[in-house]
Amino acid sequence: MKYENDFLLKIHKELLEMRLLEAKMVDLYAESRVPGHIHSGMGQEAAFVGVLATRKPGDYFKLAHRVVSSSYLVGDPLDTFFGEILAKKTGNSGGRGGINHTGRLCDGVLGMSGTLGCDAAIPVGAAMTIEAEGRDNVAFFFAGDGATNRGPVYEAMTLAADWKLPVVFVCINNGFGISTPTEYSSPVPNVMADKAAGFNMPSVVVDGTNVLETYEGASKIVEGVRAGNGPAVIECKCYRWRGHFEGDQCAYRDGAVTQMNMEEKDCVKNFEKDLMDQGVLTADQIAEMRESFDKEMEASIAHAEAAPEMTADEIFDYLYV
Amino acid sequence: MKYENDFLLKIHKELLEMRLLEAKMVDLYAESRVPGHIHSGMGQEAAFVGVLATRKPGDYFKLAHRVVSSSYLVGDPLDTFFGEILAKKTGNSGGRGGINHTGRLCDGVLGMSGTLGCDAAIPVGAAMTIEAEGRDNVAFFFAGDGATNRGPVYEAMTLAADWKLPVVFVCINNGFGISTPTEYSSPVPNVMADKAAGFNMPSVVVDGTNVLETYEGASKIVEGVRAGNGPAVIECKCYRWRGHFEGDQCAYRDGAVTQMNMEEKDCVKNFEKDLMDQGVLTADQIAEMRESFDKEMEASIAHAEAAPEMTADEIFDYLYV
Amino acid sequence: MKVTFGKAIGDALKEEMRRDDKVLMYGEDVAQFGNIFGLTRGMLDEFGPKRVRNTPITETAIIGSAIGAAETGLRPCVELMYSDFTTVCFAEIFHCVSKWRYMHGPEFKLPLVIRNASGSSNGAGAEHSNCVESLFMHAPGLTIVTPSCAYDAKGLLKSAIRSDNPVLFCEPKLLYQAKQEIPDDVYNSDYTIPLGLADVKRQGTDITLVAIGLMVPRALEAAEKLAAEGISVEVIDPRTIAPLDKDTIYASIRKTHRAAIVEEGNKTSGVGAELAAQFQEELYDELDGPVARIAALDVPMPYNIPMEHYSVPDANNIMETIRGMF
Amino acid sequence: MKVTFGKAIGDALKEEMRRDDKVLMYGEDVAQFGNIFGLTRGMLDEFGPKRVRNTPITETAIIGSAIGAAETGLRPCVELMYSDFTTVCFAEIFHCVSKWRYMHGPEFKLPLVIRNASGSSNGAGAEHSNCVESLFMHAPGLTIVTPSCAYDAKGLLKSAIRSDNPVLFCEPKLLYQAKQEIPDDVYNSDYTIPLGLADVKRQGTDITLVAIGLMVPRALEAAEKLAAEGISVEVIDPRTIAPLDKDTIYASIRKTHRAAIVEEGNKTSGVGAELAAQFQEELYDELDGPVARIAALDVPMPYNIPMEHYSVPDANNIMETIRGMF
Ligand SMILES: Cc1ncc(C[n+]2csc(CCOP(=O)(O)OP(=O)(O)O)c2C)c(N)n1
Ligand SMILES: Cc1ncc(C[n+]2csc(CCOP(=O)(O)OP(=O)(O)O)c2C)c(N)n1
Ligand SMILES: [Mg+2]
Ligand SMILES: [Mg+2]
Repeated sequence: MKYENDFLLKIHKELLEMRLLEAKMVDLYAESRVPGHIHSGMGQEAAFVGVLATRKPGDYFKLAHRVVSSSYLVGDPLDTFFGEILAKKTGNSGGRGGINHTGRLCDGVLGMSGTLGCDAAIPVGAAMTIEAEGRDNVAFFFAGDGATNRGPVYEAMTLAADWKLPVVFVCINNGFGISTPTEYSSPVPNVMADKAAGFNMPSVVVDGTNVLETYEGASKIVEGVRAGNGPAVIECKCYRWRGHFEGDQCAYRDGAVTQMNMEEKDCVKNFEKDLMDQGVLTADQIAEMRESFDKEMEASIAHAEAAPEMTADEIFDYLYV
Repeated sequence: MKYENDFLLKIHKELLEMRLLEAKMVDLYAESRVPGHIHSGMGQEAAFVGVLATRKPGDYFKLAHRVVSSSYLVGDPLDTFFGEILAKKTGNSGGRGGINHTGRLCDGVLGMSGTLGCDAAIPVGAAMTIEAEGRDNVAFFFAGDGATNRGPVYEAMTLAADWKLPVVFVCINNGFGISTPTEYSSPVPNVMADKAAGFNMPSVVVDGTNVLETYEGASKIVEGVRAGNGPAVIECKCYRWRGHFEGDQCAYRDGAVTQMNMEEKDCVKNFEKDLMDQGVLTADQIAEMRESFDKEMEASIAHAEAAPEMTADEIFDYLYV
Repeated sequence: MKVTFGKAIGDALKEEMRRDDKVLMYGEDVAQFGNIFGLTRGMLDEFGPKRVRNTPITETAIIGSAIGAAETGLRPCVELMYSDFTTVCFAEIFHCVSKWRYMHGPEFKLPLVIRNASGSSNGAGAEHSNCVESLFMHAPGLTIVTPSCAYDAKGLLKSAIRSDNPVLFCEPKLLYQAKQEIPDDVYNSDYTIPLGLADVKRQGTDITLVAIGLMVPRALEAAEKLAAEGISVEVIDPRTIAPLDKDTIYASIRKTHRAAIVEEGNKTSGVGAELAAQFQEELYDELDGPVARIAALDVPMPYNIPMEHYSVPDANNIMETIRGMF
Repeated sequence: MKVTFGKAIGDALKEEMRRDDKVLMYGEDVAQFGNIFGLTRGMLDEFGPKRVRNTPITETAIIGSAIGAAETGLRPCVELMYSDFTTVCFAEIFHCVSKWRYMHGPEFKLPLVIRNASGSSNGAGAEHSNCVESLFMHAPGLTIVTPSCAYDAKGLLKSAIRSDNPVLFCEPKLLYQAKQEIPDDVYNSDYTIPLGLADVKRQGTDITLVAIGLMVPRALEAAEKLAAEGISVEVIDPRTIAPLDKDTIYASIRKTHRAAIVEEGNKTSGVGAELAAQFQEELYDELDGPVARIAALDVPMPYNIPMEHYSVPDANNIMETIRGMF
């Protein structure tokens, strides 16, 4: 392989930890410990890890309701992460916003809107700050194939392109928006990439379950954006393993296809196999990592469980500065 | 020429009458007889006449704030046209809506929103009716280069494409949205046509000041839409002769370019020259037509002037059925 | 039979689509999935893919196309999933749906219905818990309906679909599972409930409590308990928020001389603001005290469930306010 | 010097951009054209194309980018041209701008201003004549400002730009040409007017008239005439609509024992609905009669100019209502 072991191990650690986080959220939800809904991103981790392997300090991130553990990837500590999921005062917003509105400015996480697409131009604004400060950073926009159909996404693309701002538009095309297949909702197979040229943007389509392919495709694109060539599009093809929300029986799709994707396109398992084949990692090491991260998560969950919740007298806090 | 004289004369009549109507509105406005604003479409008539020469009974039209005399083209009688401009009870909506909201269902004119783009999906809905009734009609959408940047336009294109509905999206690219040049506001030169492929639609770009070129380009596109191939895009390039609204001094653009466009790309004059060169029309006939249409217009204006205005006791009429 | 609020809505849709083949239904995930709350299950099979359609996530196109379809002869009943999403097609509803007829002339009719699931629900958070009635009350021309029980939901939705005026139909989502006993023959009788008619849900003599949607059962619970304390509460469900049935409500206030409004949405500029302003403006001499507003606290809906519950009125909040009025 | 309302706004923008290079200004046609009302002329030359920018017609991106810019360190002052266009980026303002901080945590600050030209103007019609304050009062978290004169407009806009909370800044467009005499040294003194502070525009003893924006000069005219009839009207301009300066207004009502609100927007669910509801709820015993609402008729704004004028309150309408209160 053409990569340093350190890099590969870092990527693997990120992939594995995101997987474990996504799985843990499902468990927590099943135990009725999580308010609202969670949208499990199992199977889609490589899209985030691969694209975000191009990040550097000072970059900004507009993440999405799926895969929420991407906020951990870019710096959110487990304590605040689980604090927010469990709606505790130790969460990012103290349990006010919830896991589908994770923001953490100190990591560059810009926040997200539960109304899909309404946050599309937020990275465009962050890119204005980058430009004003003359940095070579970029602002990442992440959204699903479904959300990408919303008008504000095109308005954001237009503004970013008109002003040649350093925005990387990433579409995570997992084949579905709730029950609606992408083939139905989108007139073109690559929802965002096939439209990029119409906004004068370069684009790349990658297999979002292959972390290195994703990284390579993203690298070229992100490099151009960092160099000041204006915004660009990355589209990551993957498959949504679980239902849209927990409880969704997925009666609208062929279980065999899901099964096939889970078996053959498991971004963690496949990458681990490659690394083991090449002697970069052993099965024991992986088992150890899993165990140790599980302990970390459990400790953070325990920390969150023990943390206080906001109280009635605090309900108006932070509404205004 | 490959066209029958009748066809050429019909096209010419439409072109000329629209020009005279656009000019008349400017005069009326200058005399402070028109509420609100008018947006003169002088110089852009061929785009409408050329595209709409493909129309047939049962088609629907979502027109725009410019060129408003297009509603006359598809059937609005001069009496209701001027009645509405002058805010009289004889107008389409009795002076309630105004000339920038012209609708006339009996002609297929679906109405328009003063909030640009908010009416983008209205022809999509009309196309659902066409589909439900199994007709081979189409619904035309007209908007400017500026309005086309709005998100709802892309949502409408997506829905129309997903459902393969007979909608013809026409962008009248006149180089400006108020003071903002299209090169600035749009990352691609053909605002809508360059994006058509991203919505799986065929497209054509025509010189919208050449009525026959426009007609020919539009014919092929509209034929496909009528045949059930799904929506498509026509982009008509032209130039906005006058200010955005009357009173606009156009300090933001080069007067010499405007002058050049008015002299060299006058769709009426150029077409008349061709017709005269080919002996289809004489200068005298044209002068006569002008005079006679002017009389018609003056009669309708007089009729409108004499008509009553809505009164206070009628102010709530027609809000509900 | 025991009927849930959710089933009543599904049945109204089906009955109207059977009755009139101009009626069609579309929105996100309403076809195979049968809507995210399961309300429209089975409809795709019965009515086929042209009359029951999934849309992409394109709310402005859902509303815009409904206008175009309605004015040309169809009767679309569209769904926006969460009421909060009315805000992404706000101009389309506020400017176009509401005012289209007035602005374009009497030839124009807009027989369309916009269904949406409204209010809070167990941690759905600030963008999936709003009540939007009061926003659209500010747009002249729209009919706004919020039912509070299965019987009303069915009859009102059928009327909404038959109306030639556009209707915003808000469904309190915490009510979807609520059951009501309705005699079979009544339920299946193709009954409708006229738009613009309030319903006195409980007779009382001491105070008129106007309750909306989810607040109606809570108001009834509070009224029951207050009766034991000697306060007789008349609970009125306007059902149609706009235009409001002033006759029924005002007759009640003339009898009780006291009034309160309880709603699930934020207090400031909520439905209660308009109603309280109207009551005191038009019935000042009939009132023995201020018109009280009981509503959600003016915060974005917290994700934290105890705080969510705290911010929305319950029977205790209602009782407390009403006790304070005597 | 005589200063127009429009010039005051332009000067406030310029002064703040000179003072703080984090401030930037963008919107449709604000650069070369200097905004469709000429308010921002000359600013492109002075501040250059990075700080004074035209946008394409992409209102959601104007607001969304302002959020992103504001939270990362800039201080955007954006323009939506007509207040009506807040409806095309309604979710972005209602859900994101207003609630972003609450939902994301105290680290988040949104120092951004959304300017918009509000109200009627000679046949602009149903989609270019709206007042939107009351819609956004329903969104907790937003500061809403509507000035009524040049002096206030300048001082309030400067405060809005300096605020770390997001501000919706509504400019009644019929006031742009209105002139006010302001001493040069005062005008040029870098004064600001605190947000959240009402101004008593005229002292009076018989009734408190809360007037907003364009209605302030009309209220003053009515008050002048009513004085001759023996009715002493105290005219209060809240200036900041949310959060409201209850102290000033309530002190006045405690003195006059009568209250009315006059606004340019539609009556139903307008600003007056909330204010009337509040006044009677919180000051019932101080009031000698109902709180009156004077507002536009509940119709889409007619294009016909006499009907437009008829639908918006003028001094006569105000006088008539107030006379009826005694
Ligand atoms: C404007 C808006 N419309 C609808 C929804 C409801 N909704 C939440 S997630 C979702 C599907 C999103 O699909 P996609 O963008 O592909 O993301 P995925 O869930 O597949 O990761 C929908 C329709 C919403 N939140 N916002
Ligand atoms: C949503 C919205 N934003 C802004 C405006 C103000 N406005 C009216 S016309 C116009 C320019 C439109 O340009 P274009 O679509 O190219 O049409 P043209 O006037 O050139 O015919 C603008 C910005 C509006 N009416 N609606
Ligand atoms: Mg998806
Ligand atoms: Mg143009």
